[in-house]
Amino acid sequence: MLKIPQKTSKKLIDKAGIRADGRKPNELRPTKIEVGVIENANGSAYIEQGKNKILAGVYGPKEVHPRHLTMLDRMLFRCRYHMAPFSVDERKSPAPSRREHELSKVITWAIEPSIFVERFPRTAVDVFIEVLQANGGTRCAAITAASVALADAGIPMRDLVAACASGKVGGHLVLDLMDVEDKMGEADLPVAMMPNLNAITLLQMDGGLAMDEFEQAVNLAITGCKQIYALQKEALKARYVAVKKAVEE
Amino acid sequence: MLKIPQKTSKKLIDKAGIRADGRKPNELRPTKIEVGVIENANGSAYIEQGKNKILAGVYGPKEVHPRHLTMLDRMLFRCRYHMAPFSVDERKSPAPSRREHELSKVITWAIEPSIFVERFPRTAVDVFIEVLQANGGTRCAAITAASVALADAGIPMRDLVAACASGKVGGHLVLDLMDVEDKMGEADLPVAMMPNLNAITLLQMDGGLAMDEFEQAVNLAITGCKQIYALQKEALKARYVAVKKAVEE
Amino acid sequence: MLKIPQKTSKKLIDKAGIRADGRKPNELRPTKIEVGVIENANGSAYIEQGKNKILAGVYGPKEVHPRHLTMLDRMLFRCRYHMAPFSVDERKSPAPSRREHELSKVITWAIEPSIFVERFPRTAVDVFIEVLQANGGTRCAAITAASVALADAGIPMRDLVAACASGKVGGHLVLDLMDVEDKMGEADLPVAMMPNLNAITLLQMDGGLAMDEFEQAVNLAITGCKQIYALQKEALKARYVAVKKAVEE
Amino acid sequence: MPSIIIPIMQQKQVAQAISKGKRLDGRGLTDYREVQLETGIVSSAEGSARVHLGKTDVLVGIKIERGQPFSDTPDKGVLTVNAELSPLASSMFEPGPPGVQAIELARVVDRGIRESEAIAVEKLCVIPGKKVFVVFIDIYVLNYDGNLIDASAMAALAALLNTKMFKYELKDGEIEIKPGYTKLPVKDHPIAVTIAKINDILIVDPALDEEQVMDARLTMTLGKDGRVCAIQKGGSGHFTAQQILEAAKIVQEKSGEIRKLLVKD
Amino acid sequence: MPSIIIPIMQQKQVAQAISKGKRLDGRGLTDYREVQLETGIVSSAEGSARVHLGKTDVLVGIKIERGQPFSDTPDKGVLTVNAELSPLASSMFEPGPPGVQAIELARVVDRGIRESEAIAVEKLCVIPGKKVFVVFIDIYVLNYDGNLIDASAMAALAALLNTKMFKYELKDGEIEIKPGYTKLPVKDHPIAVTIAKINDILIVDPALDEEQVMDARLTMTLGKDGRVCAIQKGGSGHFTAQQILEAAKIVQEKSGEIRKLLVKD
Amino acid sequence: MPSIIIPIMQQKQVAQAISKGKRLDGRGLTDYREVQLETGIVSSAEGSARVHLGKTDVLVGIKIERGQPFSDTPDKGVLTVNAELSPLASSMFEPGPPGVQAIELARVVDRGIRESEAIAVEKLCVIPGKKVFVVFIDIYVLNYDGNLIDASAMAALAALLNTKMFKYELKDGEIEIKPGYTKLPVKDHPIAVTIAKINDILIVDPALDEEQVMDARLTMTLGKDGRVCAIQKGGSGHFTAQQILEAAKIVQEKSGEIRKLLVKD
Repeated sequence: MLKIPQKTSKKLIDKAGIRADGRKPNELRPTKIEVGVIENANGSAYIEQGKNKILAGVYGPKEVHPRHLTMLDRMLFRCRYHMAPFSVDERKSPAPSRREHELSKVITWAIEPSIFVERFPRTAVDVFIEVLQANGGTRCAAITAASVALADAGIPMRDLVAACASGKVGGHLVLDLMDVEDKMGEADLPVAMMPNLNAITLLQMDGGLAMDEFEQAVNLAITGCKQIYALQKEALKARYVAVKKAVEE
Repeated sequence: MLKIPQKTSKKLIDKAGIRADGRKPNELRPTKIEVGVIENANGSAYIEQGKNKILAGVYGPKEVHPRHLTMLDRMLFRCRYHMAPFSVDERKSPAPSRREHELSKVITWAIEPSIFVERFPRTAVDVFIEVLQANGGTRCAAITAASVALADAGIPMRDLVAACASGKVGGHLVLDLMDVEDKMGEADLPVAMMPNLNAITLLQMDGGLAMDEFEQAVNLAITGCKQIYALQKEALKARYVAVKKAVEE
Repeated sequence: MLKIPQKTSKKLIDKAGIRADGRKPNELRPTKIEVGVIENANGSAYIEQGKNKILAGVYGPKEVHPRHLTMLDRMLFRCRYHMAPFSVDERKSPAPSRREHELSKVITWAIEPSIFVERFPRTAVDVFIEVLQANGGTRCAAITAASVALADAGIPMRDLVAACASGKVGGHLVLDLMDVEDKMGEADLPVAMMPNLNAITLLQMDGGLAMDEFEQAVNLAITGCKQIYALQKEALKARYVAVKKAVEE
Repeated sequence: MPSIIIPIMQQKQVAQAISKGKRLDGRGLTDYREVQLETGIVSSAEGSARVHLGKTDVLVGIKIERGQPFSDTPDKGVLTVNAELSPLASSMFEPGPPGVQAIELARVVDRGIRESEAIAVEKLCVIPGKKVFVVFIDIYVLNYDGNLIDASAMAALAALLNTKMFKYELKDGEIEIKPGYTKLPVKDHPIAVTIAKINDILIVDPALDEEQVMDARLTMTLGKDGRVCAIQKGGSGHFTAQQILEAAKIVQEKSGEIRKLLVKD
Repeated sequence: MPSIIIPIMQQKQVAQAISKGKRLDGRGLTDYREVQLETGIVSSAEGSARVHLGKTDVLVGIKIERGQPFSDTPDKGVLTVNAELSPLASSMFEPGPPGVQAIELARVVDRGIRESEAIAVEKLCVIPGKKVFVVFIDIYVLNYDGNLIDASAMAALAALLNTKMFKYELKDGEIEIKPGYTKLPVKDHPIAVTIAKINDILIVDPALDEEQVMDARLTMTLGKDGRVCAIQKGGSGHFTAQQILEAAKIVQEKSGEIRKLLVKD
Repeated sequence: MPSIIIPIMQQKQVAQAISKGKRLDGRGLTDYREVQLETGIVSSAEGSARVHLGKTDVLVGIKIERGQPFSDTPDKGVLTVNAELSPLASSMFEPGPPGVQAIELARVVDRGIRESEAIAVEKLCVIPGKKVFVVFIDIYVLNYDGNLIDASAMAALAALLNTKMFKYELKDGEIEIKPGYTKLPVKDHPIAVTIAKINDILIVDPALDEEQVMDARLTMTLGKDGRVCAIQKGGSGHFTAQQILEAAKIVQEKSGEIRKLLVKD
């Protein structure tokens, strides 16, 4: 999308600690999770987090394809993160970039610890993530949606995986960075965790943080994950109620 | 081929209804079909239709490769349409374009109904088509040649598939469009059929035709297919005679 | 590497027959061969020949992968020649070029006659060659190193394969051309052979040589191969001594 | 591609029902499934639309970027259609470069838009031979239950009608973006209607289970004045000449219905 | 690549015949198969030629396009050779990007043309460092019965000799095509001759059944003054130094014969 | 990728030793293996360094070329990191385009250099928006025995510090090379330290046998003032928040040690 070059006179965060979109430093973007949105998938979820719009769909457990990847003692678990060409300002080629390959891998690592992979030997579970609209923090939102989709598919899990970034913007530590904060800010620190198990399963960082800031930022991200976790459970509950109603009618 | 930009003062069709190359509206281009032109192929044919020069070769029935495509109840039938880099004015990359991928598929669909695929379970038949020189209407000429090549290979068929385009040029409905008519004209409507079975197996269209024109154009294309059909049979007969002679000598 | 455009006022060879780097026409570049330089490989060697720096590593005999390439009566023998992106002045894309594909094949052909491939049916031996710094004559140096690496891996061989180019530069026949001689000279003739068997296993040529010059050039290259052969044997001996010492200590 | 095996029993049921003039989901032979349309849902795109055609779910996003014209049309903008069959949408789809199904889908939608001259590409030229705008139409299939062509063509048209273009001016031969938007110049409203043949009977808008037993399909794209702009026959079966004319009549009627759903004026 | 299995019996026959100084098709050891040449057969190409060498059938088309020079040869046109082993030509060939056999074929033909300086590339420069002509030599193999290198090199040379170049003038730094044609400037006539070694005996122009039992092959390309311009040894066998010199003598003789067939003046 | 199967017995030994605070190769839990550094070994590269970390062997070459800036950073040079896992280096690596392991390696090293602003990219701009220098950092893995990230980051930093840039001047908008060299402007010295977790115990610099039994790894890259510039968690396990802070402390200490080895001043 061609844009008028913006004068960055607008501050990312003002003296009162209010961010460009009106949020407080430790405030999440408005977030909505829907469950069971892809008819053909075994499980699926949709998340809107600020201007992010992301779909996740689960296929499996199923036979492994190609077959030589079959593992005799566990499930093959794979996530694929992919961005639609129109999800960003400048059209992205549909072929997966190196960034998308890396994110697919770290997302797989972030979610796999939550799955009882050893209960489904010789099978595969694939999670397909499509970012339809991107505005910063898509890997976290993708993890959040993917974990809910896996629950919707009935895959046995130790806990849900909830994800949220913290970071540093205009000298302040903030939660859940949007795109302009990610790009213009000082640091971005995405975190994923299983809140009930106090298990951090994704941790990345870009930018610059002093050691004490780093510690605070990790803790701030954890509070974000916990809020996201509550939204995940609500969404699953709503789905359960809806299904129950549908069955009873 | 770098060309002097042509002034399109020359009309595609003149007041007397004569086309740029001297043909009448319902006249085919000079067309020549030869059978048995590729030594190694199980069957082959060569067609010159106007300035088109196209080879088709058949390999099979044979084992399916890759093996997982084997079908237990029928033959795997595949056509591959490919253009030589020097077959068009601006050199074409040898890698198959999206157009070539699509044409391979619609040509396969056009010819497959003529084959008794269920008589050859677990086998494959491949038809390889090479366009050596292109001047409009190559998909039709390719189908015409491929069907003859299949007959030459002795593959049992319900009928030959004959193909010919009609279209609209300079306000007139015309048969068998050459390149400049295809590009500068109002519509191009390639048709393939098994004439004896009144079965249309390929129908595509680009351009703009009113409904009544469309009906007339379909009928015109059918007359073209029937003329092509006669040429196909002649070519096969000539080959049969030639082979018979060769055997008797 | 961006360079100041060189004035080629400096002659490739002067009146006294001395080459730009001070060598006589029939003199090899300073050459050093080391054996056993890659810990993980079954055998390995490193060669410095003038400014060439090349590693060769051998993996195998091992199972064939992909499996359908398995040969029931002999070993599958493959060499892969690859240049590091920084090995040449203008950065080379890491994807193998057509030149690298061809060299991989001619190197395989050059070395395979030395291997008792029929003694290892159903197995594969892979030789991986990495050119870290290139300055003309890399295919020959690669063959020299690869053959030593195969000996280090204990693969039974008829003889070592030694390689060296001859050529014509500034009107003189010369041995072991460096890059500038290869590019600015009149001819380059790389040769590989098993000296004890008088068997030439690689012969290529680029440039222009009269027939009598060609005959002299072949003989000159053969003398080069024999000198290289001596260096190969020395290197293997040094390795054997080193291993023996290490074992005895 | 791992295929979905529809049980033989169900295949027979689909075919038998159609022989009796019925369809398993209760539709009449020439009925479309329910069409749901949302537009403007992707703010990173210049235009977007999502169409549910029964359970088939297609999202189209439009991007407009600066580019160069083709050498044979120096004074026209460029139109590019691409289709992704997301593995999200069906166990029949796999990650990877577009296969022939995606290529055909993109090309059929492309021809409908191009041949109907739906976009006034001459208005997308900035400096003839040098600078034009490129319109990217990206078809994204999110759930696959048959008849992707019609659903994608609908979503593409709706997205084009929804597309905003930035204003610009030329300064020293460079495009300079100005505040405000205009509409993308859309001149025609092509509608693709797909007919499938099952047991020699023609039906409209085949669902996946119907596609899997059909002999062949025929897609006709009509412009708003009723002229035929593009045709595609698919599948390893045939049509008689009479069936084609019969199909054309059905398409004439259905294309008008669909156009009313998409184009409000 | 699925290989053609030549029955062991036939392999033995090929080798035994050669040991007795004979070949299964009746040729002498240093005889070429019959060469048939047609030129100018592809009107969409600037030049073309088709060579039948026995049952081996190769078509070469030449295209000339505008392009940029390489940075190390700013004042020279560009030469590009590409080879396609059409799956039409043999059950041994498969569709797909060029494999190593096609790459080697293209590169050996390329070196013969390049090193003999057959094309006066300096005359293909329009604006040094900026605009030159690119000569594309596309080798298209239509039937494969051995010795693709010699057949392709013959067809490439014949096609170059047959190539017409448009006239042009420079206007404001742009190439403007003018009426009429000139010949492509061809300075030399390189001929490639391939020798195979079977049971330590050298033969010329190996057919496919001979290629499949040969130990090694040696291709030498000679310019019209008899100098050696390019050499390629192929195959997993060896030659002695003496065999190489013997081969060179055969090549000297045969290259003259072939040149006479291709170059009329 | 054919995996190396580490015998179960050895896997148990690795884990048991660590549970007792020991490592099979005798190191303490937070000890690096021996680091050997050579620089300036590739004369065709503008800079180069080879690092042996125990048996892990990584060569990094730096190339600097003319290029264009990205449109969002018109006044900055371009940094590109690429990693090749040569099949020479391990039976686990295969020839072919970079897999996800190589991609992750390149991206983690890239982020460490980029986020620490190690290279003064603003000094690599020649004409804003038009001409800049591109720095290619090519990581070449020659022997693989675990912890490629730390070894590669060390070699990359050492190679950058070793990089010479040609002098140039602008003449009529073109870059003209002049005699002599300057140093590449390097502002920071990022050090990556990787911690692995095995049986809930943190260790530094995992060797291959340790990588194969570890639950997860955490790489932190620190700038010379001790700030954290980049983090990457890898592997299908987890860390507690407390373990992460514990790891950060270890990294602080070890990064200083490694920096002293690489940066002399």
